[in-house]
Amino acid sequence: MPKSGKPKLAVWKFASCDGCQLSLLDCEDQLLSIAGKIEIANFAEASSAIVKGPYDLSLVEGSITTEHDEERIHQVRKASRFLVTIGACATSGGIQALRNFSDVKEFISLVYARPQYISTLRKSTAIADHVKVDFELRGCPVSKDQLLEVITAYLGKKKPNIPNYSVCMECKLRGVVCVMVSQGKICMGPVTQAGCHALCPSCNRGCYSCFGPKETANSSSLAGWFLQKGASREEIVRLFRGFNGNADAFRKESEYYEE
Amino acid sequence: MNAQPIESILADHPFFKEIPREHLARVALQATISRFDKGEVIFREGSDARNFYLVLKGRVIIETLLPHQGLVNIQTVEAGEMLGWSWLVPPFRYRFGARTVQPTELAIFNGKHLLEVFEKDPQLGYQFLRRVLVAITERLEQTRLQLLNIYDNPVK
Amino acid sequence: MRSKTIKVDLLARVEGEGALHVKINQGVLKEVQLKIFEPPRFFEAFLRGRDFREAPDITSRICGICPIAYQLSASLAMEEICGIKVEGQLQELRRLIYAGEWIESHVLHVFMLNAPDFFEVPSVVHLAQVHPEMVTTALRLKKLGNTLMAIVGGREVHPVNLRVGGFYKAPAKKVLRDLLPEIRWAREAAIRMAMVISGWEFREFTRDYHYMALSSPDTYAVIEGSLASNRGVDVPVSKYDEILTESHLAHSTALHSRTRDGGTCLMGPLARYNLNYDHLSSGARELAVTMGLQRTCHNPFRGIQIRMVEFVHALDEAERIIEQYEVPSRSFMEVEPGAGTGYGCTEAPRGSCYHRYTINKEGIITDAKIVAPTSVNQGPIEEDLWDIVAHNMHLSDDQIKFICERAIRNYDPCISCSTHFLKLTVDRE
Amino acid sequence: MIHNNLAGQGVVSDLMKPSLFRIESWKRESPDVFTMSFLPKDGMGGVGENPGFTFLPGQFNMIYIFGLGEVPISISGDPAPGLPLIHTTRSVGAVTQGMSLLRPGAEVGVRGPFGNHWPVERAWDKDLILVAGGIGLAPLRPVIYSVLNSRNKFGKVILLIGSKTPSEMVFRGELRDWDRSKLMEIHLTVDRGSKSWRGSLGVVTKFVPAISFEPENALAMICGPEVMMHFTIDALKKRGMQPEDIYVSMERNMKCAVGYYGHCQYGPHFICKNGPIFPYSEIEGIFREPEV
Amino acid sequence: MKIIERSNFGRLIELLKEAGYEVYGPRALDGGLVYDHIEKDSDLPEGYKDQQGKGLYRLEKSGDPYLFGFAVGSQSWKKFLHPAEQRLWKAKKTGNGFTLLDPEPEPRPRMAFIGVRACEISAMTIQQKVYEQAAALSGNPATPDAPPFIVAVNCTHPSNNCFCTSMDTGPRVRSGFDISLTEILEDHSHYFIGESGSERGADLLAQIPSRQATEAEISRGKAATDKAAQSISRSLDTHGLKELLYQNYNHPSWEAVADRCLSCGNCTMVCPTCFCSSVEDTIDVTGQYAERWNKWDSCFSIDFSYIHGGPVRNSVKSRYRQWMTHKLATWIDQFGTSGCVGCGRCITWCPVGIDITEEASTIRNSPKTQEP
Repeated sequence: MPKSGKPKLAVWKFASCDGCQLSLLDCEDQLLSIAGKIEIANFAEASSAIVKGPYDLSLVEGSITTEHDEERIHQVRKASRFLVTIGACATSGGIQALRNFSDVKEFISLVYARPQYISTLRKSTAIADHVKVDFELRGCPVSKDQLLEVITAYLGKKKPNIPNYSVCMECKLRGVVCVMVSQGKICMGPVTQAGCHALCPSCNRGCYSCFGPKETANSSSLAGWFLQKGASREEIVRLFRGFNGNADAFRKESEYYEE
Repeated sequence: MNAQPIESILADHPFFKEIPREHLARVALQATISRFDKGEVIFREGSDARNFYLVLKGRVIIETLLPHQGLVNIQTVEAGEMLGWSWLVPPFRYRFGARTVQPTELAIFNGKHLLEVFEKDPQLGYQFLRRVLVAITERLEQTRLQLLNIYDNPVK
Repeated sequence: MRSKTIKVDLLARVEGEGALHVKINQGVLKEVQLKIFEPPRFFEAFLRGRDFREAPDITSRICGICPIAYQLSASLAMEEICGIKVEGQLQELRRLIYAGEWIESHVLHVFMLNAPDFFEVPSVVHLAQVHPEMVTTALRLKKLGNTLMAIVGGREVHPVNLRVGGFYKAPAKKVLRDLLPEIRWAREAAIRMAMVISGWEFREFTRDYHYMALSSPDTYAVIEGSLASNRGVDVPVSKYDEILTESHLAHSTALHSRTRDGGTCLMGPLARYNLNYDHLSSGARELAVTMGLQRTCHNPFRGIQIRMVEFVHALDEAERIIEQYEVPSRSFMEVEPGAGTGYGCTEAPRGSCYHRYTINKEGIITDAKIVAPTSVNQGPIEEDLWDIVAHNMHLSDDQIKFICERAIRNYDPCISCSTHFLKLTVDRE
Repeated sequence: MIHNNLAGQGVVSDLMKPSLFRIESWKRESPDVFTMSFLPKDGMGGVGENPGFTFLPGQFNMIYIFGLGEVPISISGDPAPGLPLIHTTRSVGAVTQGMSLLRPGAEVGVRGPFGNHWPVERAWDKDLILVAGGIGLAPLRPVIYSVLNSRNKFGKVILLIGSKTPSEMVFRGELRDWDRSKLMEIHLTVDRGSKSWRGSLGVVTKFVPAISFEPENALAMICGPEVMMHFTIDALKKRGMQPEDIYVSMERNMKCAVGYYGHCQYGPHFICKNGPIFPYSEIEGIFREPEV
Repeated sequence: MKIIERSNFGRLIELLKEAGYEVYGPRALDGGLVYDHIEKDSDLPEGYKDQQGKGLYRLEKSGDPYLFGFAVGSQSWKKFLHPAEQRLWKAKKTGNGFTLLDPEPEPRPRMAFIGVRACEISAMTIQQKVYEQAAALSGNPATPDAPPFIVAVNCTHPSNNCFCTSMDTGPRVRSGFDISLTEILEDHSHYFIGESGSERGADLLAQIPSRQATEAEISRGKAATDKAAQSISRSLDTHGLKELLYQNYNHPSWEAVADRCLSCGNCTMVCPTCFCSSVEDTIDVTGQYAERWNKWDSCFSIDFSYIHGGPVRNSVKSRYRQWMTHKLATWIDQFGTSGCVGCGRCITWCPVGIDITEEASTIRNSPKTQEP
């Protein structure tokens, strides 16, 4: 910790949409309290003042998709005492990891007029595939309450209250009627980690797994059930190949149904 | 020296618990009782394995020589336990060394002689080897538990 | 004078990551480059093969700052293909959540990204030490925008409640009506803040811009209208590609969106204000007058004021919509896929966000094109920078750097959005 | 009649409210184990005249550290009346790590005592075998104090202790004193010795075959990791002890300590209220089942 | 017994409200039947029926005017009596320690439940036992709150998943209610046969316009529930079930069910008797304020059994086994009753349709006795 007594916070961005770091600025009620407890030392989106590292707490958004970023994440790790990845990109590779299932060269030529200028890795990968991560916060985007909890827990040296059980748990805690059982909607809730307070079911739609697989996600049982209920194999592939499609439990399932 | 006859000393040792009297008498003929001071070597790692021991009193440490670390203690063998079975299995050399850490009293049997006795009396040999096997099994179990590191702090 | 390079390696207080390189040789300005080093993410590529209903959720992930723009542009395009038109209360709800996005995004830009420049402090947290009241007010205003997004959309970033055809669930009347006092407070506060801002010093700088935005005869266009400009463009959104094309420019490694004749055009608040002033709410127009703004404004450094005008407009819109809101009988219109190509364009806080999709009869996307406003605005940004640097070469590097950064921030460029088509060069020595 | 259980407003809420205790002393036992003594903070806990803490050997408290959370910790002090509350614990999680940083004067929340206790009185006129693994000695220490307070009521008292290394052995000073007192027989063993360690090396069960006691008139109390208890039970049974005379201390996730939150279920038992101590005969059917 | 005409049913709700009760009852919301606040009888799901199967629920229009023509709601009354999330206390950091802050006085409504089924009253009684045992440990078994006013409705429309007859908990209520009703719909009449189960129930019943029931009407009421009982096809053989499960900790069927089980926790959340909860200690970002929360938890989550070093029940097999064995066997040792009331919710709301009765009979049909 620096002499000022306040730990230093850094926010890093890799391939992402900025939504997760925006969630920090979206903590309108607590932003100034946070700034009172922790020095915002390196957060380009919010401040042009860059304080030199090392940093006590680093929040890392985004996935690794370029050689340069592959190197940069190691520098970030070196400069960070406690490194937390925030969001689906950083924890599983994000939506851009859909490239992992295709030929990235073809992707480049589809999007770019001058493919030779594009330098990119074949895969989009999670931060933890490259460096040691001290805590992974899920979500596309992260829940700002959970983000606050992680920061608060860090400041208080406690374990954050971040459950890894299913979305169904939150759905029932909230009193929402299951959209899958009562309306036959496809829902990824049973294999998805909680954190959103069952947002989609509460909006009367099935969960599409922003938060990625729950602990011990039984993807094959759920996928089998979908199939039995009339979903096509292509649909199942798309379901498991979403914002966390590169997470192990989901990737294996989508590959199984793709064949 | 010991006023007690060897046979009754051996009879008190757990190794021979419930062994038929005639067997015990025959084995006792092979035993000598020996006292070791603290820190004496009983046998060295790699040396020819000649003897079978029962610890009567005291404590024996099993040790091995590791490059860079010197002698490392692995386990102790306490009063009531047996020591040394390498005379039973090729290449008939001690895999580890043994040394006393306290004044220790041992019953020592010559392995070759024991085998000769067993040849003549397979019943006795069977009784004896079964006990050795039980002891080895226990030792193996203990070693496994040691490996498990069960008291370790899980968060370290 | 020796040759020198002014570099800002990491642009601060913009969304996403970019850099600025200015090269001056013997006192002559040689190069101005706004570099984007956001890695490419290939949205248009992996949209192929996805179900058309997934486009709003997937494309919102292009940008966490203005997800509604993506969700609605995508939805409009899909609805066009499938031959439905969302109207009535559902359309009003779309306007309402868009107002929420404008409120949130404009406050973010005005107070958290741009205002620190006027006080030469690095961040809103530092600003809070100088002007605590302004910052707490700003945070409360921002929260209102987020609350609107959360009520209508489920959450602030990447809302889940929007779908092709409308909404998954219509919000209850009461929760919306409960917001009215806060909206009314917000308007008072916004006007108060706008007057404070008007007292700040604005750099004198004007150029003859080609403004482009959606325009409608009935309303300050956000999710409707045609693509119009002050130089005579007035075409339906489906003709977007005929007006604007992406091209490589010699001095830049990035793809720029340019008009057919190679010119640049400017999108966003300044363009909308200049093109659609008459459709601003009366309160917003009143504020513009009180702030001393004319019917037109050609100084991008006054963008912060224009955003306050739009901010009040968005609040007025929100109030109007909520006051007449009735829960619609159906929260969405049924959509059956039909093969074809469709176009959608809506006004993101930063300018027009354009989507084009082709889907097959199974509803699977076979082609997608997305142009974010920042790619269009890159042209005028670089031109502004040329102008500014050329006129201020007598200043120190640090001063030039500072002015350039401010000039870029005028546009509130959202680099995250841009990166799925902007070329990446990594040139950081 | 059906009551309204509203957990936050009823008795359960009261049960979940800690009383404030102040740390009186702090002592390091080993690199990650420490002992603290507590007294109730004035006006708290309704203790009044008697500042001590009444409990039975083997019981535990829920200790709350402000903001960090609450953990169950067995009481390791002397159960004689009028003495401060003593806990010995290891830093294994955020709460105990936070606790390890507290020093005299700091205040913590205490709920308890909870749980059942070692059947010390059943051991009267019998030999008593205490087997402790690692930090498992802490919950057995109150038994030792009880025994020492009325030593003549018991037969032989044999204490077997296993630990990872000599430096991780807790209560070393006291162990030495007890050993010298000759009031009990103590055998120590460690998994890994130090250069200077001249004691026994190996697991604690190794002593069981050789110690001398009357298995048919003895009581054993075991506290340590489950796997160590397994082997100790086997060894004691081999010596002829009956399952109902062997007591073990079980561990599960305890949240409320009153059997209301359900986490600590172990077969039909709630560890927090039916346990933590069980005669082996009561859990024999499930003890060896994995993941019960 | 009294006959209350359908047209006078609304009086019951009015009277409860006049007596100061917040009235709760079933409502058709979001595709399910939700126990929620009701103001008037038209809030009740008149003309609805439910279709239940394994992992399947459909609320449909029935075309007849029954007010209670369905089985049980998607979640139980547990949410009122044992709320999903509740703050237990707040504390503020002070000096070297902290001070518990007095809870702000929250107005606590007296609750009245309308449409409670027999199985649900059994569930309430079972949860009550859990609560009482915990309270007894405090040495202060104070009666917590005013008991809710219970208007039970005898079940005449059991679902495919109901097996209250196996658990001896229904379909007719026996006790634990203030008023019980049986809804009768005949050619031209629609009425309720009312009976009081408590003094306050009798008082209230007396105020509703009614007349004495005739013998014929009473037997019609009985016939309606008898018919319901006969229509229940699902069953769970409880004979020796506890011992059976105790002897089958290693039955291969646990592995088989684990292949399907999502360990999502739905069954425990909808179960009217599952009481497991968690304590969550929180602190605010300033580090000055702390709170303790009570929150439903589930033995299906991996962290449920966490002790330092790792969870005890890692495998889904062990988690399902824990739940089912607890529900049907260990519960009996703990509380003297089965933990299952046969409401069928766990079967309906399991996303992949796992059926507790089927799992139990699999083990019964191929028991694997293990050595003691």
